Amino acid sequence: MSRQTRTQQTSDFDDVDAAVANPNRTVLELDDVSKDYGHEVAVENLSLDVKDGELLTLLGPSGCGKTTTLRMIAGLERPSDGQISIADEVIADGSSFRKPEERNVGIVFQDYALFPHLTVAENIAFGLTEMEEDAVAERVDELLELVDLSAHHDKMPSQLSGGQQQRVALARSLAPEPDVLLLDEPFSNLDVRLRVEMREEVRKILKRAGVTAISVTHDQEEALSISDRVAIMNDGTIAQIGDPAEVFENPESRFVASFLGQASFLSARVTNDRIETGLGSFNVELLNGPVEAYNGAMVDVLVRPDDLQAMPTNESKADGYVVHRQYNGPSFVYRVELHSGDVVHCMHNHVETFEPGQPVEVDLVADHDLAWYPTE
Amino acid sequence: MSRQTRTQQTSDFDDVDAAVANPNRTVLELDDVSKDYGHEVAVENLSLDVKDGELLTLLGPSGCGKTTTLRMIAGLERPSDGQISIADEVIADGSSFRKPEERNVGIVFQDYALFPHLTVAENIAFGLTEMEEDAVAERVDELLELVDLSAHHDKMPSQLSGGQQQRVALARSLAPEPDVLLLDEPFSNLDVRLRVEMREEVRKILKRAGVTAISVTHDQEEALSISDRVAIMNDGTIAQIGDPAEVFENPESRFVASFLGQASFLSARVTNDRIETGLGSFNVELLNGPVEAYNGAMVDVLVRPDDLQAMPTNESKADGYVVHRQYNGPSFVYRVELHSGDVVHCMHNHVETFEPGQPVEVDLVADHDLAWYPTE
Amino acid sequence: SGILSGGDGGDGGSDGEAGTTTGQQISLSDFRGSGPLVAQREAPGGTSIEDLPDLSGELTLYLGGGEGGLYLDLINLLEQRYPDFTANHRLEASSDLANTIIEENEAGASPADVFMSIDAGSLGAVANADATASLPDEALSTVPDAYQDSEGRWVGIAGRARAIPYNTNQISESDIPSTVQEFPEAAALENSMGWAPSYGAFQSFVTAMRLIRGDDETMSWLQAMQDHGITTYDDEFRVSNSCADGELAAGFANHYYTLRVQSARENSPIGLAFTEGDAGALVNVSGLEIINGTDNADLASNFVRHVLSAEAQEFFATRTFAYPMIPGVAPVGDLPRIDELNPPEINLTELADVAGTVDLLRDAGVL
Amino acid sequence: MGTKDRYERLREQATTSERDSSPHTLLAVVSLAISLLLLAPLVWVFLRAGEIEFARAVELLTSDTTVSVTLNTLALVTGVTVASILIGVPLAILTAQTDLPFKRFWTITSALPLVVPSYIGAFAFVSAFGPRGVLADLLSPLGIEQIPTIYGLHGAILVLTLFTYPYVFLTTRASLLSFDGTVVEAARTLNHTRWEAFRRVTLPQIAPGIAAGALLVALYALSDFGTPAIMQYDVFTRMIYNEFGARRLDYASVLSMLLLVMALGILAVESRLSAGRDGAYVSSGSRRPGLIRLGYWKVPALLFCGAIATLCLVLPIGILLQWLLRSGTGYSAGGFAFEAAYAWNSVGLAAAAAAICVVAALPIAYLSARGTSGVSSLPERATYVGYAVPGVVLGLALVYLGLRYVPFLYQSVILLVFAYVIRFLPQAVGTTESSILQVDPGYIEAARSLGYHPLSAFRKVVLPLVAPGIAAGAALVFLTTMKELPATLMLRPTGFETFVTYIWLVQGAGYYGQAAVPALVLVGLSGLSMLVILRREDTS
Ligand SMILES: Nc1ncnc2c1ncn2[C@@H]1O[C@H](COP(=O)(O)OP(=O)(O)OP(=O)(O)O)[C@@H](O)[C@H]1O
Ligand SMILES: Nc1ncnc2c1ncn2[C@@H]1O[C@H](COP(=O)(O)OP(=O)(O)OP(=O)(O)O)[C@@H](O)[C@H]1O
Ligand SMILES: [Fe+3]
Ligand SMILES: [Mg+2]
Ligand SMILES: [Mg+2]
Repeated sequence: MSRQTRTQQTSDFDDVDAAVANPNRTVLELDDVSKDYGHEVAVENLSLDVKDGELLTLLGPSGCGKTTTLRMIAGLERPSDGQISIADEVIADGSSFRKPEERNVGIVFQDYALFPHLTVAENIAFGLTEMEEDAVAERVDELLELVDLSAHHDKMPSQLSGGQQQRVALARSLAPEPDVLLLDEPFSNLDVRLRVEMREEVRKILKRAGVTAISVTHDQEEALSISDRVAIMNDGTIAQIGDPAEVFENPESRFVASFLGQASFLSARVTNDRIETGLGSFNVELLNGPVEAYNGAMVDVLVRPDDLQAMPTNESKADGYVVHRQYNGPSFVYRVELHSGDVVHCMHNHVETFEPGQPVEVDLVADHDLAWYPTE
Repeated sequence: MSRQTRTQQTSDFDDVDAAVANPNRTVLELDDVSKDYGHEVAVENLSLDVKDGELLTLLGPSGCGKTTTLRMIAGLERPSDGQISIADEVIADGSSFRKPEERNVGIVFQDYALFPHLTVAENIAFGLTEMEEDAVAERVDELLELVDLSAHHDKMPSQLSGGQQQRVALARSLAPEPDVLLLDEPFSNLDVRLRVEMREEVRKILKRAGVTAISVTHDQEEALSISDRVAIMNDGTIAQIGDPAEVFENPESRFVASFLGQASFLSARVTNDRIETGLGSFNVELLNGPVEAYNGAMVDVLVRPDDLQAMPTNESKADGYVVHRQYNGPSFVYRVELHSGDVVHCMHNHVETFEPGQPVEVDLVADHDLAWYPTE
Repeated sequence: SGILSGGDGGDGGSDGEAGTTTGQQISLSDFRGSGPLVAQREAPGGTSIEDLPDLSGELTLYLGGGEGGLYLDLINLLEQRYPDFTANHRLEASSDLANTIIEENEAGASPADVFMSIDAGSLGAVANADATASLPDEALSTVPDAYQDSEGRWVGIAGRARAIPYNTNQISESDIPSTVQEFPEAAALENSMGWAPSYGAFQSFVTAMRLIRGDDETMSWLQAMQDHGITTYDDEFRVSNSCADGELAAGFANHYYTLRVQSARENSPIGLAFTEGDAGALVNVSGLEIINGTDNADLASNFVRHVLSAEAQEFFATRTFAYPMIPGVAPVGDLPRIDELNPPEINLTELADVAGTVDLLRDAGVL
Repeated sequence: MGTKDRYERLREQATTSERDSSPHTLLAVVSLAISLLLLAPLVWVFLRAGEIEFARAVELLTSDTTVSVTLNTLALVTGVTVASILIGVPLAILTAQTDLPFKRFWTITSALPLVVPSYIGAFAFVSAFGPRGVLADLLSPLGIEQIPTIYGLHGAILVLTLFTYPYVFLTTRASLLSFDGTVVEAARTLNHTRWEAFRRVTLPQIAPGIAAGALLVALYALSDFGTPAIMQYDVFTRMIYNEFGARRLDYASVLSMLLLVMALGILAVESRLSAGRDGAYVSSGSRRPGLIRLGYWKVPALLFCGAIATLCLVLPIGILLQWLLRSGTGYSAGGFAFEAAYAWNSVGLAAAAAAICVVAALPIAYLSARGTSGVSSLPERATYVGYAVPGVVLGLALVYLGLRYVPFLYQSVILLVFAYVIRFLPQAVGTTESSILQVDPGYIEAARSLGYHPLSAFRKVVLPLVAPGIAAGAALVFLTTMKELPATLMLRPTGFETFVTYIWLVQGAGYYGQAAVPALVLVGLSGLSMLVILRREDTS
């Protein structure tokens, strides 16, 4: 993308205002929806509200039911149970079922599902059935430009690289401006630069048109940076849903915590107003929320790499040993095995390097409350 | 993965020693290889050496020719030009061509290419033609465990989620322990936790078996953290190849620099021993390598988000304005438009938050030399 | 009576003026075949078409197939002779057409005016289903009683004699017994005979045997023949050709197939023998009947008379090698005359009972 | 776009949410209607069979002859089916997936034997390889007096195979053309040779295609009369034929019912063999598998194609020419002029039958391929029943029913085409279905989520992708209609002649030489039509 576009884009700060009349109106509602395939339960009692023009991101482990959820919203799968409504209209429940083509829900498939017999341009134009021919051509060109594939206008999908196919799939779904757009890992095969560009562009397009969108991603940065809200799914149901920062900073469960960021857990014993950990003893104030009820019990305290700092020291003062080093470019993440048995991760600027087996003292440098969970 | 496995794994520090006789021996060599599809040139004069037991990662923009390169190595595509050798034996050039099944090269396809008529277990067992039945069953179970799909042993590929399919593809390619393994974005559909686990496991397996591997990824963290070397591809050819840290820290071209990390460029004028930038004037020593030849000329200085720090200030002292904020979880990245017209990114801990339009002073906090490129 | 005059001049041609009674110049030589078998034949006797009323109008003709296809040539000749006459023909296997006519008749009326069949059994079946109208006496009177229905519902137009084609290189006529009953004992024919039991004419022959000698004896004969060694073919032209080829020493077949082989393959070593007085000497007929409900009865009757005219009978004799049905026309070549054949005395309409024969053949393991 | 109208639009689109109507319901209704219409004439068989006394029927069905002939028939069916697969599949692979030279030529020559009427083919074989045939004549100077007889089971299998294997060839080829090649690549990188990859990956996935063709072959072998008769091998249809000769329609009907039972048996076997695991045949990729380089195998491959074409085309054509050139009454004298109109009649009928079959096959095949419930393949199975009924039986049934219920259609082209559809629809259904099985259902989903009604989604997405299968089906129907005889004879309008009725006429009259001309034109014209059909297949 040219610098010019980028500059223009920055004029929308943080949030492009969604072009919707009432951003608080719930337009998509899943109520206690389940889906099973024979014995296998893919989605279980899932409830979810999405507001008009909102961009919700679904995050969750592989196989937790994300795709299945999207497919039910699109009408490609019938819920085994529960009810789905769009704009207060029930589109699927035990007795009624609105066909996919009557839902105005677009979808970018995880495996693209490009039409193999149509060219790139024809694929994108596929949903534009009600437009004049000229208008179609124009719209296709516009979208091709958006996904940076103008040069591939006349190719067949089989002649495209993986990432190019994915972009065509994205363009195809955007073309007819659906009311609700479902994106199933739409950027997974794109390089970082393109991914960042595309996601910002797409977000802008969706917001401008007031499209309500649910996006599935495995890219946490993507989830946190472009979503209005994120929902963390686990085992067919929503584990937590909320504002990105809220979910990241206050994960409600150990699962959510362990799923976001590179989480480690410090086992700690709560004794009155202190907690005893492998890193030493801290004031109980360090933990967020009331912990009194757990006095005397063990809790797991969530620490992320940037909450900890390792300092080389001698054996006697050390809290543990460095056992692994991971180079991330701007930083290293060291894995430290504490004498207490816990394994924690510490992030360091890439200029500070330790050798393996180095005894280290680990300091807690977090400038925020730490989340914690009763030990199971 | 259970804690037990994780602990065991940490006993290999940083580098599992590759089980190869001579880690300096080149086993895979591409010499001036090109591939065109009609008018379209997918790979152009690409040369590449891979050492025995090495794990090389290919990084590059979508459509730059990564998959094509792997396909040529696997024997699925004939080079239009150039020569490929494995273990000093020419396997493809103008006249000769070794069939894919005679190369002992495994591949994980970007689109998985699972056999739709075989169960998960049968897919994985597919390449194990020379084993006893019992041994096959055992190996399949072992691999299913590795990819965390033991429960899906008898499912058909069409009954799996995207990420599950990808893991089956991975297991299938690992099963027969090929001499050379090609991995085309093998983790792109996995959630972060699984991805980290899998890549460490896979790396360990490859190293233990002494398998030489080329992996394609769009995940920079993955590329930097598990590769012995990374190669950055651009437009069908290798732009730079080397040790991850070297490539990250000393990108040889503006392209490479812009491709790794969230790079911004600061335009600067070199005047004798100083450089003038939108952030002020600095000693020329700040730049890496001799810059004398460019005295009086403009250069672009590479700055990454962690090299810069923005501080709120008043209009008069400001270097520019915050125009965009991206929430990443542990940090924010602010996009700052400098008065000089440059746009730079600054990373901040998630507790420091600025508002849009905030005038800021930007400080260079890098503790290393900065790479630079003559302005084009 | 001017049969050979070739009509009254006019160069015929396709532009034959409308309204004239004679069309193209059609002479006896058009009806008559050619070749050595036909050379030096006397002029045929009987009623000439010159003496018949002109054919005019459209006639729907169901034409039993097989060699019945040859009869199309006759139809064509008549159409050429009478420009106002058209015969819409429908060519199918005789027994299928019989089935069709019966179905059509049951459903109301058959589109057919005339049914021309190559075997009496099919004619009998249609007649027995009350699907026929009466035939003109002028026609019936020219044909011997043996070759027409006793109630006058159908009339024979050409005779087909059962015969024994044989390979003259392998055996001589004297090796062939004079009754079919003796065949199973004939040493010269052991393992070297052929038959076509699914062919209608063969089944008629077996039906005749049943009528003459009863089912049990027929059964033993069939079994004895099989024990003697006999090969099954699917039609009798192939049986006859195989005799000429030397693949067989002899076979059971209609007589005309041998003549066809002879005329097609000059000097081929094939001879023709007949048995006497038994089923093996059966003379079956092709015949005609007028279908019930026709609104074209006059034309149909006239058509029947034309088929029994001297010229038409000459056609059957010389082109299809069949036995003519009117006394004035001789069979072709050195074929014995029909009364020399000594056929068994059988009511041909009774040949319609093919069902019993099929059962018997099946029980004997022949079918 | 304003937001308020957004969801109003949604509301307007379907004012009432339909109650639980499965998208397959309409399809099922249409398919069921078609299959019932096609099966209806067979009611006649039951009516007729009902006229026979029960005890007699049992006696007939359990007679020694019936039993032995039934066994003969099964042996023939099995032999022909297996042999057809052995010839048809390799030819399909050679023409669809290798660098065989002159592929298009071989494709056509491999499909064309289907148009050679089996009695001509069988005659040709007997003339060539019979005891006194051409081969024997050639060998006798060399002192070879005895050549193995061509007659009997092996001869019948040989001849029937050579003229029916194109069923397997065409259906397999269609499957191969819609086959996703990426998985073959995957197999090869797992150290499987092309051949092993074919066996383990391609074969299981094109199995429905092969099975569809094999089923057609098996049912054809079951219901064919002419070839076994000429090859002096006793089969079931001969019994039926004899009953027709005896004008015992009730007996013929009872025997036809037994034939139908055998057909149902074959159908059941096929269902079992090809019933894969759910969705097992879906490959979503669209990469054409690379061509197999034949290398040194090019010569044997060409020899194989050449040998088959020689046996199936050159030989019968040669014999026909021989007939043509021989003089004498038995062969070429006589004079029924062949009129061009006969050719157009044949082509017109065949084209109409092919077109109708292709259209009628779509819903049935789609339902069967995509239907979820156990009964969704019933209409598909039902279509095969008509195929197994001998042409004469069907012809009579339609004469009977036509006269009674649609007298205005009696002896009209419409009823005739209807008969063709009954007989040949499964040829189109089979090929279409196996192609549909290979199309990723995701494409339809994608189209529907882009606002397409399932029907238009089908038309725009599935149809182009299954075009090879449809083209193969059209080719099959076309070729077999061109040569269909019994129903054509019985149902055509009076005076309406086609290639085959003409050939039948002149052959019956003994003018074998004259039969050569239309037979040659028939083969030539069919070859041209195949070109047209195959071109369509290529453009999609
Ligand atoms: N047709 C099916 N039959 C049986 N099980 C199925 C079927 N489709 C999906 N599943 C199972 O349902 C679960 C949820 O699948 P789904 O595709 O929704 O996962 P997902 O969250 O999208 O995962 P991923 O991130 O890997 O794409 C998985 O465990 C999968 O194996
Ligand atoms: N069969 C083909 N015909 C024409 N062009 C092709 C063909 N296959 C690939 N290409 C082109 O070659 C280039 C390289 O493709 P390749 O698949 O190697 O890219 P890639 O680096 O793997 O990209 P991605 O990261 O998106 O998967 C692309 O521009 C693509 O469009
Ligand atoms: Fe005859
Ligand atoms: Mg998914
Ligand atoms: Mg790729």
